[in-house]
Amino acid sequence: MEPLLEVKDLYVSFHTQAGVVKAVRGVNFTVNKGETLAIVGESGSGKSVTSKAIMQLLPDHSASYDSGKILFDGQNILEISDKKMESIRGSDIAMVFQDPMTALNPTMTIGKQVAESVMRHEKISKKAALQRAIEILDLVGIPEPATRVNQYPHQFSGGMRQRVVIAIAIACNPRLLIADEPTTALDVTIQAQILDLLKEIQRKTGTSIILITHDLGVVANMADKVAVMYAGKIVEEGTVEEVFEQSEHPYTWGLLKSIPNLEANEQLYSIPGTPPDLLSPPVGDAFAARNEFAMAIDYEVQPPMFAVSKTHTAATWLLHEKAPDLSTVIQSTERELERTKRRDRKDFAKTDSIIQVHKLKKHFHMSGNSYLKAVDGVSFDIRKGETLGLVGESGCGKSTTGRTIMRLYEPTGGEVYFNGKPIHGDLKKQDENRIRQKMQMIFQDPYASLDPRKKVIDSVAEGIDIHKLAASVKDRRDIVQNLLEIVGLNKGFMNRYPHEFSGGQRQRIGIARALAVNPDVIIADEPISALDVSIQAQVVNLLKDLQHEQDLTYLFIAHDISMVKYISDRIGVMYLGNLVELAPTDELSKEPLHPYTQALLSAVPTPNPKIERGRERIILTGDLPNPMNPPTGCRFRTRCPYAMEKCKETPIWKEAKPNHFVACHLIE
Amino acid sequence: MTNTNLEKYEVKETEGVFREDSFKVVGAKKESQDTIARPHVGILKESWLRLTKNKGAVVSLVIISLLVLLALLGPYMNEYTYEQTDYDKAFQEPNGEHWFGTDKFGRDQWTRIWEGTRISLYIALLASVLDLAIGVIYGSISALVGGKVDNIMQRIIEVLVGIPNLILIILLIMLMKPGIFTITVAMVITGWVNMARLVRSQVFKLKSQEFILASRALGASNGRLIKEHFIPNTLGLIIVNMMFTIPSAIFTEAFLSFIGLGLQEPLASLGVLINDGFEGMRNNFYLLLYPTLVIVGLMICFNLLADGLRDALDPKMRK
Amino acid sequence: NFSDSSNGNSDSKDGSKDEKKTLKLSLENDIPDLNQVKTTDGISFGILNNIMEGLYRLDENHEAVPAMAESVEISEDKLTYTFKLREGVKWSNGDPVTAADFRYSWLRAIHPDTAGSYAFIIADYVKGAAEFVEGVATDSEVGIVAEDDTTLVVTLNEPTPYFLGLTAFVTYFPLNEKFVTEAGDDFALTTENILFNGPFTMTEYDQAAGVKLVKNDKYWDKENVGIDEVSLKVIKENSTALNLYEAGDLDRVYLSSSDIQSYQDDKEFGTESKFNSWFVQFNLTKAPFDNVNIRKAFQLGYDPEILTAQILNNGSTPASGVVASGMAGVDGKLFRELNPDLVTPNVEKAKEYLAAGLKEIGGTLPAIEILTADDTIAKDTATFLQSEFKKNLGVDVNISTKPYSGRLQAMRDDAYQMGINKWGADYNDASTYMDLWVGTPASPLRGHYSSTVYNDLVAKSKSETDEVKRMDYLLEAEKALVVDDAVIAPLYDEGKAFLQNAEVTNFTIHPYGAPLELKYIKKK
Amino acid sequence: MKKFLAVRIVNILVTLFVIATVTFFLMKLLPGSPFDEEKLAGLSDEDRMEFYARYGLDQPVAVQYAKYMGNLVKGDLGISYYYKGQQVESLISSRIGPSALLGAQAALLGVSIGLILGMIAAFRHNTMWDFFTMFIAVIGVAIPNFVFAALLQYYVGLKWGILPVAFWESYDSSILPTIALSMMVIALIARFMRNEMLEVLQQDYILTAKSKGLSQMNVIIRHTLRNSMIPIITILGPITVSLLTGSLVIENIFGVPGIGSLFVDSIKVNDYTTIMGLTLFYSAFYILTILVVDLLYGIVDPRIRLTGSKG
Ligand SMILES: Nc1ncnc2c1ncn2[C@@H]1O[C@H](COP(=O)(O)OP(=O)(O)OP(=O)(O)O)[C@@H](O)[C@H]1O
Ligand SMILES: Nc1ncnc2c1ncn2[C@@H]1O[C@H](COP(=O)(O)OP(=O)(O)OP(=O)(O)O)[C@@H](O)[C@H]1O
Ligand SMILES: [Mg+2]
Ligand SMILES: [Mg+2]
Repeated sequence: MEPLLEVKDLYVSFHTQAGVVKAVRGVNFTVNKGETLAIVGESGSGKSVTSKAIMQLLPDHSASYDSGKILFDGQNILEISDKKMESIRGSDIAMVFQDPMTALNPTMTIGKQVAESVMRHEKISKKAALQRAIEILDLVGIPEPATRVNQYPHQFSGGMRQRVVIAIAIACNPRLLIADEPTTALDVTIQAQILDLLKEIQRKTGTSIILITHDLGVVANMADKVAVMYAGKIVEEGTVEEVFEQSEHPYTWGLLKSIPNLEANEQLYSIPGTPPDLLSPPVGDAFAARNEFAMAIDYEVQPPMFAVSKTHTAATWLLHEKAPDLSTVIQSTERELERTKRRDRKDFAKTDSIIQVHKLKKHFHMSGNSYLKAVDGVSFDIRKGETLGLVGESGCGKSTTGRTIMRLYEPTGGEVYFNGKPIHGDLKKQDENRIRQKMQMIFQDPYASLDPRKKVIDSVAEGIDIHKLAASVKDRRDIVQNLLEIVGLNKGFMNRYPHEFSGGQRQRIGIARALAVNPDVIIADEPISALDVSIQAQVVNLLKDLQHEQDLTYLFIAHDISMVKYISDRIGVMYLGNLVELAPTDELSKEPLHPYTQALLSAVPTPNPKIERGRERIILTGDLPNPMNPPTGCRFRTRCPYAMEKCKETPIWKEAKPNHFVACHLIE
Repeated sequence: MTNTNLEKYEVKETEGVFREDSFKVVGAKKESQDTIARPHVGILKESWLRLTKNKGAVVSLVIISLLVLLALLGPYMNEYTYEQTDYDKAFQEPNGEHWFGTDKFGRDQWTRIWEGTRISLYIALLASVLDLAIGVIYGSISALVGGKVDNIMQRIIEVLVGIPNLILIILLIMLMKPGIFTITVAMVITGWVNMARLVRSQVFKLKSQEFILASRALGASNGRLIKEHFIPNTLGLIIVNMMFTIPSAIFTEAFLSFIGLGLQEPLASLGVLINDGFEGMRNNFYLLLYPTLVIVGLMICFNLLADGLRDALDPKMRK
Repeated sequence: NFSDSSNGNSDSKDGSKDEKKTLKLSLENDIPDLNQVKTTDGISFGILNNIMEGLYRLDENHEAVPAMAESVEISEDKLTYTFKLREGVKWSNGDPVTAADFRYSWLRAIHPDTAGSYAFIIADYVKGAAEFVEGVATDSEVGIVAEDDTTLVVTLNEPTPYFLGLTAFVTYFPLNEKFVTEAGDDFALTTENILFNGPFTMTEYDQAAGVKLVKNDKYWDKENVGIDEVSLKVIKENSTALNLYEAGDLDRVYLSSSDIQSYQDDKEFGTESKFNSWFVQFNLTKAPFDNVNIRKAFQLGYDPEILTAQILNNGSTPASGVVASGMAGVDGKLFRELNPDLVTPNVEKAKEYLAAGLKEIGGTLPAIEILTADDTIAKDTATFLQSEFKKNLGVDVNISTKPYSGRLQAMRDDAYQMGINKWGADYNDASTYMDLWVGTPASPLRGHYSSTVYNDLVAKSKSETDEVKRMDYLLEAEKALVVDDAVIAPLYDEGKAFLQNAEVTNFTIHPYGAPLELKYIKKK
Repeated sequence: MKKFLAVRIVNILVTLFVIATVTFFLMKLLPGSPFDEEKLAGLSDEDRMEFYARYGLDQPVAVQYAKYMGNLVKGDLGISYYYKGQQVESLISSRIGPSALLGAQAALLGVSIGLILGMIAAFRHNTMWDFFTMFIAVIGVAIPNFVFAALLQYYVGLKWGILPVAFWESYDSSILPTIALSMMVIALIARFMRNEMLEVLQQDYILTAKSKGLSQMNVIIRHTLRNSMIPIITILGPITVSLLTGSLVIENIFGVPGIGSLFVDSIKVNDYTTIMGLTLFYSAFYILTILVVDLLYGIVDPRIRLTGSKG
């Protein structure tokens, strides 16, 4: 196989006021033609920075390439002219950026944004380029692409935007596609579509793909090779099977161990400690401080890459010939490793509800007389101390439901009660204030939800300031420090600004902010989507512990069904503004009643390459119908494999079994 | 396990790298990374630190301080006072006795210019304060509350702009004595309108952003939103706009003085001196040149400083 | 919409013999109105004076000489004037100019429906006119009779020795009734809607841009009109006019005081003066100027010579009384020659007066403010006075600047202590000034001055038929006003400095009435 | 959209009505009258009132107001007191031409140069380019435009003889005043553009644009321009109004028969009808510009939606 891209000993650092952040510290990898390399690793380990370095898109004024080479087709990208680089971008190397919400120009039509790239590299007419754009959009599964090309990004849901970003990247059949968390924002069904699409493209055009993701299931599904990054270095590289089954680096072990087991009922494992601050990376192995098998040398000398096989390398002194045989060591630490038994799921059926939502509606006024019915008559209650999971396709109204409960949107109709008292409509100032402290929200888009001009300490402490929870400046700082530690961030991050963080780090800042006011209820909108599994586990454990200690109640909105299943006591499934099924977690996973729920569950990828390769799943055809003009009757009927004549009537919300609600004509 | 080193990543096994106990498992270290990398400094102090790294801004700050000092002390640096006339010495080019020459009354320009700078600096300060105290607040509230309130507030601005200023100003002369105070009142009436509209447009843009929602969710009041989020995020624009309000206020003052509302002879501001100098620019160019130089100097420094400030307050701009 | 007039420059370049003689002048402001009965401003007057003509016209020496009229007979009691019109005088449309045209125009000027603010200049003199204005008399009762096409008989209230000069004034110009009625509301708004009988006709007219005049070939005296074409363009900015002059685009330009210095020795430099007297009006009812000694102190406490020579430097001449120095007196002597040196600056005496006055008012002066308009000359004058009072009398005076109408209003509202004021003569006789202070009742605008002695003198001058005696009364009146009562403090007679193309000669600016006179100009 | 426009038009009419009313009463408080008061000074108070009566100015202000508004509804702005006999409508329309031409040219020139300078400064942030551009921008506001005008006139017109010194005779006459007028616009636009561009350049979608391989130029033109436009449009509104309605000083300096000095003059001479006419003209123009600006917001940034009353 011919190498297409070789990254050799790449060092990248950021010059910030506090000092030099050494984000990438000697990264080496090779991507061959037609191959998919997955990069996984700690959030903040330098995955995005590395990929931006390949694109030469790091901010000029603060980033510096300290040493190393990036050879693309034998040509060192770091040395070629701007002009040359421009012609490589888009046509030879294309990239899908991590954050789809901000990656599209808000004032340019989708069609133009896609066509632009085609026009730049293929020198074809505007009209032809637009035609191509429509084809590509169709390819990535945007419904009615011919009309959609004239719309603007804000008229697209998050998932659709993600697909547009992918469309832009693949528009010119690049030889290398770098996809930075391409499916993080997507629900599992669409994720499955996208991954299939990428594979399809690869098969047709022989594109090489660098896939950055924290979802090991996706890795198992897609990748040929995996590189594991930690603290700016690649610590292990090998074929999927090698990494998943014979991993050598303790960090990889930790990662794999952190994956929630769909069936298991125990506390999630997470790697203890916090990742190192890259301002002053440790001298030896960066992972040493969190590595229970660390040896003295790990604190002194950086380990080299040891070859395990032709394709498998790992950077850990454990592979040195003088290293002790781990089997003995593992024995001695067995006790520590042993996973604590998870608490049993409580039966919340009899508990009082803390939040009651009754026929909640939120319609957004569009132009003229048209309304977008984002939430259209949703009723459920959340009981004290429970976790209610909310899942559903992107754009189905999960966030809107959460936000309307939070009083961030004025409901169009329906009622919301908190502890039995209505909290919809006008409230007295003090009541409002009280609710604001009692109910908190973790926002879906971590970057956008942080004021770019505020330091982390001030963002996190905002609630503390508002509700005057800190006695002194020092007190305030201590609280923030403590919170950062809780969410697995370095205390030193306190004085940094949001743009200086990686996606996952930002998400944790958002969590810390919500926790700061000691709320009773937290509406967590995708709180862990951008985190690597270990930190996901850490956060989930944290949420669980807090719930246990403080009797917290969660509304947990997420795409990642396995995580939702793990954390939730009950799960609600939404489709196009309606709740279609609501049941206790175990019941739902064992016996999903609604066809949509069934499809959703089947699409969840598992972090096992062997299973993933051969798996069949129910792939829903078509896209989410236009929420401005939803189908009559059962809204799912346009995509339902079992749709029948009767489905043209609106199904009623009924309790099919005790505590198991569903709205489907199939269930009588 | 086959522990073979790849040639590519060869370790130099030099003497001393490995010790006896190098490969003894010692386990994780809990406290090893608990260092706070960046000392906590207040946002103001940090911005100040960043500002001082900007050469242009520092030089500007020094020059502004110098000009302010001259405005305070300049008039006392020679024996003339600003109103002292000497008809035999009218229209003297700058010389050893009159450093900036004399005007048609034989008054010492040096003294008059620094006296005038003092007044113009006051006007600049006033304009900035108005911009900030009324314009920014008005604009933010209008955009933030939105709906009917916004509608009414915008109509009020339209009415204020629509009524001819000059009429109001002449009426003011009738009502009160001309002077600094009257100028102040005249400027209060409409001096802040542009700022209000600009801030409003910006706040509209920011209003629906996620981080504002996040702050709302935490229970932030409108006042807090304005103070903590809208103003900091609009600051670039505010500063840029102020760089226009200031000179235009200085010249508005000159115009007001010219039609008798403002300063009364023999007091003069820089704007008035420039107006006067303009009349004689063909033959006594120095009368126009020096006050213009002072004002241009001041404005360039203000701008460099403001740019520095803007960058210093924008965390993304920093090096 | 650019006016498509060709540039005047090209004509002068190809020096062919019978080339048109053109003159390029500027106007300092817009032309508000060419409707002669309503207009009030100097610019409109100046244009009208050259496109129309009254019974008399002022000559190069500002004396009234017969124009539309060939001759006049004045009755013994000096109350009846019988004008004989010139044969064959014509409007620009070919119609003859008749006595009826004058009657129509004059009646129109005083008719309540059509009159403007200059109605008084007819109504004050012509018999029955005031009653006509009030509406109590019909037009047949007014002393204006057109006996035939060429004979106009005018009856006056009082002997008015300067009446012939008045007939040269714009308000006294004729109008053709038929034409005016046809033009209706559009009268005098465009070149087509106005008839000419003066030395020039107007071919272009734009209020904001200016006018173009062309020699009138129907004019009775066209042989003596030296210029074929005149353009008058609105240029409000002094420095622009100067640039244009230097570029050869103007033949004459007024200089602002700061430019005078450097052109003073040019041969193109000149000055002209107007019957425009500047003076300080004291308010006799406001402390401290209710005290005559203090008024005198302030009157003597500065030297206007310094002001005119050092600061204004524009041809203005220091004044020693209120009547403009160039104003006619009697027997070929000027008024000022008969009444010289009413006020001569004297700091010592001023201090004495001040001391005396202070004693009388009990020791201290209240805060004093001097009211002035907002134009440069007025402001400079105020600044000068302020510094002189400080220097010479040790008195601090504040300046209060107001816009034109604001100053006037403040004075009318009695809200001033002393104000810088000016008066421009409408005709060449001292009574144009002396009438102002005949306060019955006393006017705050005139400092509440009301003196029986003064009023008596002025009244006597009105009915006196003997010229010398009449003049004596007026001379006495000025003395009473300025010296005895010190109601005003004289400043200067306004002058203007200009540069003028050396090829242009006989340029005449009348010091009163309608200033601009193009008829006599010659150009090489 | 239709509803939005309808609501706005009603709003505009109400605002204009308020402006007209307030201005009318304030104007009546101005000292003096539209006549040559110095000449009228000789008259007794009684005679003066009689004189005013000929123009209906003796009546109570409220009655005058009612009459004026009555005529206004019929579209009659009345006859000027100063430019006697002139209908105010025709007075304005005869003067607006040159001002509008100059204003439009200056706006065009100023905006295009300003945009270019602003972009250069942003792209070459903290370099000599940036400094030079901002220096020009500062000069543009710190030196009053009449000084520029005078210098241009003196050198370009008189000394070098390239263009006419003044007068309004051919197209050439409009060049110098246009340049003088545009200085301020250049300065403003350049400053605001630079600021906005710096902001926009940090956005993620700029990275996306770059990742398509677009050249710097294309990134600027296609992606940053439109996104930087909101503040530019906001300030452009008032600028256009003040440019198109003429600049007193520049018109005076270049002898342009425009509308600039009319406003100031009419207030000075208490030309009531002209004041009112110009006020209404000016404010209607201003308010319409703001409406256009608001509509432009929606066009420039599709996220900003127009609604009737809710924001
Ligand atoms: N502009 C910047 N200035 C300073 N530090 C930065 C900047 N961008 C990234 N970093 C730092 O560089 C490190 C690597 O960031 P990067 O975005 O590559 O992480 P990542 O591996 O993509 O993480 P995630 O999975 O959370 O997205 C992080 O510690 C981050 O704080
Ligand atoms: N402020 C808004 N104005 C107009 N439409 C909106 C607004 N917010 C959300 N929507 C629309 O409402 C629908 C539901 O959006 P919502 O954000 O609740 O979806 P979601 O279930 O959270 O999706 P995702 O998983 O992609 O976050 C979408 O079609 C979206 O386009
Ligand atoms: Mg990343
Ligand atoms: Mg969402």
